[in-house]
Amino acid sequence: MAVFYILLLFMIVAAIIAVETKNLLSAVICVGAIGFGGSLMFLFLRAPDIAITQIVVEVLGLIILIRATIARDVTLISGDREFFGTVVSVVILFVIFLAGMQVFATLPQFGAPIFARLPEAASQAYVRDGLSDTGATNVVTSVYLDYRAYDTLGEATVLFTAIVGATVILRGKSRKLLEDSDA
Amino acid sequence: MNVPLPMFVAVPLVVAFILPMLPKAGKAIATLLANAVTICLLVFAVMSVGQARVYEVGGWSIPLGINLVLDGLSSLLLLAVSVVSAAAMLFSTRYMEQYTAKPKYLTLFLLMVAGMNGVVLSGDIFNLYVFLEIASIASYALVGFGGEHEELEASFKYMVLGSIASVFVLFGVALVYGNTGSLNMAYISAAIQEMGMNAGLAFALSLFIAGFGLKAALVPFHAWLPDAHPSAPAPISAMLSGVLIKALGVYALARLVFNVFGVSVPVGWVLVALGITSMVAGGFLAIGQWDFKRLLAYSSISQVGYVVLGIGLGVVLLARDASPAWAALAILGGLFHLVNHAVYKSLLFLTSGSVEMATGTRQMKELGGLADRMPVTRAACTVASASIAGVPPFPGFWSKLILVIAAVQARFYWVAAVIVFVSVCTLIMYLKVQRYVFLGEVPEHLRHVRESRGTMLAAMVLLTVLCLAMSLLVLVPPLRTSVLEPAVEVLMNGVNYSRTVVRL
Amino acid sequence: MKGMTVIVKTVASWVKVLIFLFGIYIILFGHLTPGGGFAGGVILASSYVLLMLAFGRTFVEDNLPLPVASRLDCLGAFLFALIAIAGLVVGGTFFLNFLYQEYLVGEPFKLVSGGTIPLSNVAIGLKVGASLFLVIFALSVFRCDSEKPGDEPSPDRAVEKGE
Amino acid sequence: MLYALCFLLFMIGLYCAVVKKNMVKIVLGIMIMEYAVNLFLIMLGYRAGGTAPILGVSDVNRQTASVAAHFLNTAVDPLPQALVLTSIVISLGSLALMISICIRTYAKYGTFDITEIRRLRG
Repeated sequence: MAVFYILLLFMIVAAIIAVETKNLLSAVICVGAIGFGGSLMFLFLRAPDIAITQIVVEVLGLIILIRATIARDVTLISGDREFFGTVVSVVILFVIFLAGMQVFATLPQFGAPIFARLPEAASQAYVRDGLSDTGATNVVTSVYLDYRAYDTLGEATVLFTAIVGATVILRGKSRKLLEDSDA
Repeated sequence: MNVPLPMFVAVPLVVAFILPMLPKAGKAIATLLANAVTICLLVFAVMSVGQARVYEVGGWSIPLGINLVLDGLSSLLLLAVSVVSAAAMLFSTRYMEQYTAKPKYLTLFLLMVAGMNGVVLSGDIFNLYVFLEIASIASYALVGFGGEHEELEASFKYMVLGSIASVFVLFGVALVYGNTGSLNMAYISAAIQEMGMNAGLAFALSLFIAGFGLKAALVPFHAWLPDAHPSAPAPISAMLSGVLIKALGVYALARLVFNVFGVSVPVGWVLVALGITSMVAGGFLAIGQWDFKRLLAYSSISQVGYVVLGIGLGVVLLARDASPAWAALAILGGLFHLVNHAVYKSLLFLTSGSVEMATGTRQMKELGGLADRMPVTRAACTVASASIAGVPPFPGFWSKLILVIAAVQARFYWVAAVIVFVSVCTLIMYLKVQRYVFLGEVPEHLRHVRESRGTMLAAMVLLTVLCLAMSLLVLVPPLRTSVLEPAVEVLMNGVNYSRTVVRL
Repeated sequence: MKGMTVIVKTVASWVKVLIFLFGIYIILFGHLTPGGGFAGGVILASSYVLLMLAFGRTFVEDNLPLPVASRLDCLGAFLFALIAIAGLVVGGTFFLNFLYQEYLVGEPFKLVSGGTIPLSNVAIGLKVGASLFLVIFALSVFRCDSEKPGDEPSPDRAVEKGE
Repeated sequence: MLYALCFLLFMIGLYCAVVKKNMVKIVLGIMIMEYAVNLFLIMLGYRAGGTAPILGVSDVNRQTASVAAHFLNTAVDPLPQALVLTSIVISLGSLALMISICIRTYAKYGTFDITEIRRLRG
């Protein structure tokens, strides 16, 4: 259990540094550290699929972010927004945080997942019948690509949409005269 | 004939995947194909009116796999989405010639339609989140399609707020899963009935209200809409204002509140409060605008307020269990206003696009006297304005009348007063549009303006005719019982939804 | 971008093959071991990113022209949707795992098992690899063309070509 | 308690996205929120002393293709893991789009500061 606390505290410290540092590049690298902390955390939470995915996504995401920040005025971050607005937002966020803290008592204890208590839960069936239903020995894959494959189609579409969107946003000339096209 | 429900999503998706693969010369084919898809979806939607079905994707029975649910409410929204998208696609055929990268525009358009159809049909909250993201991401890119300063700024603002909303929704999904151990709406609903609401579920519900409220641009969360909707190309503005905020915001909220979590008085009052603040604030802010499309965008906030008000009144009345008939009337008013607004607001945005394309500006102070130059656009705009302002024979009048009757019968006299008051504000703002855009002196630089041609005109005429015919939807009994009343029934049924879905 | 020193180039050209193979392994064995189409696809993309960093942009563009990458992206997504529709056509249900049991029984722990799952993994891997390569390329092209902030950029001729 | 720390991470991200005025910082804030939610989902499915939901050779009875009881009783919940795979991809997609908008805006305005990028009123 201790390892979870250590990793989460590490992630929180990295997050605070990422939020508060003046240098944009350091902020990006701190977010990378959060990602790698998360990846380790997934590994200890017995989710190797997620750990692999998280680590490769992290690398690529960092490349994208560093591409964005490098050679730009990365250190020129002045302070926060106007003082009054900041105070109001912080108070609202603090209230949400206090409200959220009441919620976790209703969840099952950490380490005793809800599906273990419910014999009819879908996850029980996935673990029990996943192999005989789909033939994949990786139960996560059988959920991801067979039981809930429709979600995966949606997910592939999200990525496709985002990439088409990015190329659209980054294209050079966006308007032309109408007369050109009539010809 | 029963259309397999995944077809509503699969057809636009597959065509969207094919379009970028076409060679450069295939632009005409791409346009034709995209129009064919939207018309095909319209046919599917008309064919599935009045049906109630459950489709189990992959053949997995309900708790294991994902199910798609078609019922009255879904088919109403499907109809609205497909009508508006068919008209907007027809309009873009010509309008989008002024931008580059048209095939990519068509791809993103179809993806957005697919995402909305997926949201409307989904019976699984995580699946709803995924399709919500498809529609949202496509719309972020489309808002920034112009690539100029304003577009990029609006797109960034929209994307940040939209992403925060999505993360809220995902967090809500996680909390619901942690409390009930299920993702299927019917099973969650059954589990909630069994164990009652607890703090975790209440927090999840408030996250959903914040998240979907952000997508629906209700007033405390409306900051992105007045920038995003005017910055997009006109057909996209029509899609965003016409159906996107409703399919992603209002529909999802109504579905979760009525069918999954069950109605309760506090939630009803929250919705009524959100609706009324949106109506009033949107109305006031709109009157002060001089940008044609920006005025329309603020007016959208106000009009979505009406829809949420109707639904919220329904929740309050239903939760008090006093007068189900008046609750049904309030919901009917809200839903009828939803479809009405989908038609006439998209028509208004199309006319604004037509004016902008002809004159090159959308500042109302620079416009004027276009009534003779652009007669069709003017006629379309007048019909839509009269409708949105609630002038008697037009459909907007009936939906507002129904809302007023429901409010009076439920003894919320002040709500009825607010509805009438905002209606007057709406009338003022559309008189302003008429006065400054279409009447008055023609400025020197607009002497040679020509009416729009071709498909743009066709799309506007189509929507105008539809707008005139909308009143029949509530006045003719067979139409009402086949289109609107099943939708009201779905919401009135409340948490019996779970039993209905399991039985189907 | 001229690329880096000879040492980096040599090492990169060796490592690239290993990364590429590892990506393919992750994709193909996704239904048996941790990993899958998405993770493998990202690894495939990162092998190209490594090449781009070591050899410069033009070298990569010669190897994998952008139009091809763009088509591959669409093709992967299209194949995945096709698998879903094939389920509808063959078995009557959207996304039916139609290859399982009827045609390919497959034993557990064999590469050929799990019906359509490996095929879906391949489609996703193709799609993800191509699309992430595209986006990183587009971002890097944009950056190089608009070094000076505030300028009206004339960005990504290359992406224009890719359309 | 672990849930609360995870929620704290979420709130740090939300704070960053709401209060900061640098575009890249806002994007980073949203990323932190997404990490927190993903972590939360996986933590919901964790079982103390559990095993990963991946069958080894010893967990399967070859003849009946049935799964051994000890695997059934120790495997962690596979469903949140499948959900998180999906949501990681979604967050990568939106990251790519957001960064494209950021750098395009930077090319137009020469700054990442959103208080200076303000042509639109309201």
